Amino acid sequence: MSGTTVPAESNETEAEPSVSAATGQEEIQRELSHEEYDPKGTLALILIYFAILMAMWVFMYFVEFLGNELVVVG
Amino acid sequence: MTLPSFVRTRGGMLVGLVMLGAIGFELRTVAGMLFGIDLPAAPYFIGMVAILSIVGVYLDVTRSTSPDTAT
Amino acid sequence: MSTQTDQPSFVDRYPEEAAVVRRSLLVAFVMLGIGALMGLVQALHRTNVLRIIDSADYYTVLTAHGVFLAIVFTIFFLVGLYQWAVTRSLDRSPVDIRFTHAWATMMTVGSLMAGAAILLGFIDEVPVSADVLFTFYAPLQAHPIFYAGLAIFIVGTWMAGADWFRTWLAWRKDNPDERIPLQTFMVLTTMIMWYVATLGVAVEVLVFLLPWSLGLIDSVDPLLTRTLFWFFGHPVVYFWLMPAYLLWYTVMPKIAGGRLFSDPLARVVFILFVLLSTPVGIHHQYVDPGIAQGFKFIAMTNTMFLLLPSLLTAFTVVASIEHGARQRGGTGLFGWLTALPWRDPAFTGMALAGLLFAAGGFSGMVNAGMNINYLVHNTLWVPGHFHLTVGTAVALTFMAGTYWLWPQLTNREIYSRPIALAQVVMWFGGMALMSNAMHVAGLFGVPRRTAEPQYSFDFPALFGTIGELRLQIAVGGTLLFISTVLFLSNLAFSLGTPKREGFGQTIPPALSGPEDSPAVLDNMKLWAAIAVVLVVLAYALPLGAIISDNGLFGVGIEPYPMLVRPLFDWAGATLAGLAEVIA
Amino acid sequence: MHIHSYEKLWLGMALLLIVGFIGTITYGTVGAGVQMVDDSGGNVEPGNVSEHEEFGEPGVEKVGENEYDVHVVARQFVFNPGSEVYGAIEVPVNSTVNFYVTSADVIHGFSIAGTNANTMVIPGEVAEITIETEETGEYGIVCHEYCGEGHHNMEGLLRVVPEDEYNGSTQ
Repeated sequence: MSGTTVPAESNETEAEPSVSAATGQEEIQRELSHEEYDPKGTLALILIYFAILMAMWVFMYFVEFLGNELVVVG
Repeated sequence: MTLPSFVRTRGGMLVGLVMLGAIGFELRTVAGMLFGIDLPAAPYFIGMVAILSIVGVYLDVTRSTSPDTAT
Repeated sequence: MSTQTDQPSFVDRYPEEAAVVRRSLLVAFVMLGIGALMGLVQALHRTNVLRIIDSADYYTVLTAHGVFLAIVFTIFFLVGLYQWAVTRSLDRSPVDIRFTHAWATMMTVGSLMAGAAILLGFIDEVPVSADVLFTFYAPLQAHPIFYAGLAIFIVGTWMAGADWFRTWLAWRKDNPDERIPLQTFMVLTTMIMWYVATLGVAVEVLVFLLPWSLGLIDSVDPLLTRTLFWFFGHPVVYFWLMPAYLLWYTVMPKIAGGRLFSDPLARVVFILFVLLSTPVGIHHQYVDPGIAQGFKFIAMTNTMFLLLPSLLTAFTVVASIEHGARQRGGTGLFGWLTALPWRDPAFTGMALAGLLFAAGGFSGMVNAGMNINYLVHNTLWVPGHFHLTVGTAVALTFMAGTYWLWPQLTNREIYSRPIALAQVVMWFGGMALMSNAMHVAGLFGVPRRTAEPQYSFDFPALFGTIGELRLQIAVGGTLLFISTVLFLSNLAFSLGTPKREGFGQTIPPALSGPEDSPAVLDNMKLWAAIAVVLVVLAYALPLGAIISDNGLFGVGIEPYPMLVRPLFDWAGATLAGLAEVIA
Repeated sequence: MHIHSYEKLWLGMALLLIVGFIGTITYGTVGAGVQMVDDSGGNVEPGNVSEHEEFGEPGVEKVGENEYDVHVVARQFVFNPGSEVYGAIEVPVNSTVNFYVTSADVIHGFSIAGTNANTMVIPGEVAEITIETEETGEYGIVCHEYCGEGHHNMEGLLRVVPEDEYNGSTQ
């Protein structure tokens, strides 16, 4: 990523805590490579978001807008 | 008693409760806009805050691990 | 487990650059404080809760709120963050640090000039004002120092971009075969977009408004200047957003304990912003007379495709966080969410900002829909939308990012982490309340940009009451103000915490690195050229049509208010007198 | 460039969403017949509004069977007609009403509160917007663009009255 030219940056620094984290924050327990990791949770969340978007759009467009008073025709 | 892991700390609890509060608040808007159910504001919000407070106190008392005093 | 790391911090490695970053952030935060105070005054005034100003002064307050927060706060934070990002990711100093100081100074001078013009509007005895709001639509007229300040500020940002391009070119000479580091890539693409976008406002201010305010030209065309404003006025929102995206893509995965899911897609997203941010400005003018429907339709399709980079970002960033959560032991379809570091204000702030951005994304989709714009145009829905986007996705991410960045810039710890956490959560709660009420009130037809809520007729409320929505806005606005005060005081106290070592932070490489993407993504010239072509396609005909209808300067448009003419006439007369004497 | 299959799926869905939005809006234009305010109103010189053929004497005018033209001049901080000093705009129900709105000074807005009738009013341009009245009632009109320090006083009233009560004049 962005820091590949900085020699100090490598995978082994991953256990380094965030400077804004709470003391006593749990640390990384395992390492997941790209091959081992499928973002299932992300997919689930984003499908929910997609469903909300579709429902809200249909409601806003067809009920709130086209169903509103004083039909504008031009 | 087993508790979900997000109530291990007060900080996490605060974030969770405020998120629930926001969702509860939005639900009234959804009921009003989408379903035409006009829930009276004052009882609804007072009730919501009361329930969240009770949940918060309960979770705090029964918090299982990590007793450090974060927010 | 302490938060000590064995890395040198940014300020250890680049003390001079860290000073520039700190200074930029401090200017940003001073403006944040003033702007937030104005926001509170407004929220309480228009909801009739507390009125300490005249309604006529409301618009001075509103102008200050808009300009200080949307222009000065955001852009000063951006230049600070980008200076950090370029220096850090290229691991090298600017070619000439004096040039870096020069643009920072220019931007500050420009801001002070524009800010002074706005604030002097409160003092009736001084004939200087700029009650023109953030959009400064002609023929509303501000004092020339407002326009001049704006121009100087923008030239400062151009110089900042030039500085970063120079640093990159110098780095390129030493590293001819390397891929551009991701953060630098983001900085460069943002600035290409900015150069294209600011052409509109530069022409508007330098060719039309500034000469007009000085009395050099009599008239300007309101539709033309307004169209030039929106040429710049939409891409500027991506100028606010892209630094927030930089933090989401590069910093948030790290503090979540994970790695960026895909570096190539991050690059694609930023290129899409370069290409599509500018040829969409006419979507702010869907209900403007004088622009044909076909042009509006083209702007609409471009705008809809501009959703793509943000939708892709939603996936990539959430997947990167999920990666962190699973590395931290999270399991289950949704259970991993509880394994995230919610007590870290930097993480929680950015995550909550992202959550509200998802909501703001929806109201933005409605704004983008051409004909549905009749429903919401210039209603309170619109400020509801942009308080979720720039007011939260951007501002809250900046504040959260500061909690992570500040220790690395000063070697001092943040004064109180719990207060910081409470602050970001309070912002989220306050904004959820305020923006929801604004959206709903907008659907009931309540207009934006007005001091008085009591028109002589009633707005039809479909549920609840208008009064209750007003109360929600007032409470939300107050929470936001308190949150800002907590942020600023926490930071002020952080200036006094003891210095120590061990604040260095590294950013782990992406799971799928740049080597997975085609090298053409890094071809800045190519993307800049395509962006220009798209802008020409979108704007040549509408601008041509406006000019052929009205001429370049419109006909018989009188400025309002006419504040500076007498001053200028006096100066002109003096000069003419001098010329005669000399002759 | 390899992209995770989930992300490819999401990319497809995102494109579908975008195309769906564009499709809906096209339907609104072509199917439901909602046209945008455009350049059809023509131009007028703001300084000469009072000498203009139509805007010189703004008001409601019957132009056909169930069709009315309403010319409105917006200026700081009134609508003529519409604001209290000039009287409310009155049109009969079940009619087609063409609004022609222009400004004599700065940029204003013209929005019939709580409805879809909503346009910018730009000096030099005539905003033409056509509505169909389907229900009787009173609607507030607001200027929704900041137009000077009295902006919040700029409002008007539209009355949609039953056909038999309509007397053909602005009151």
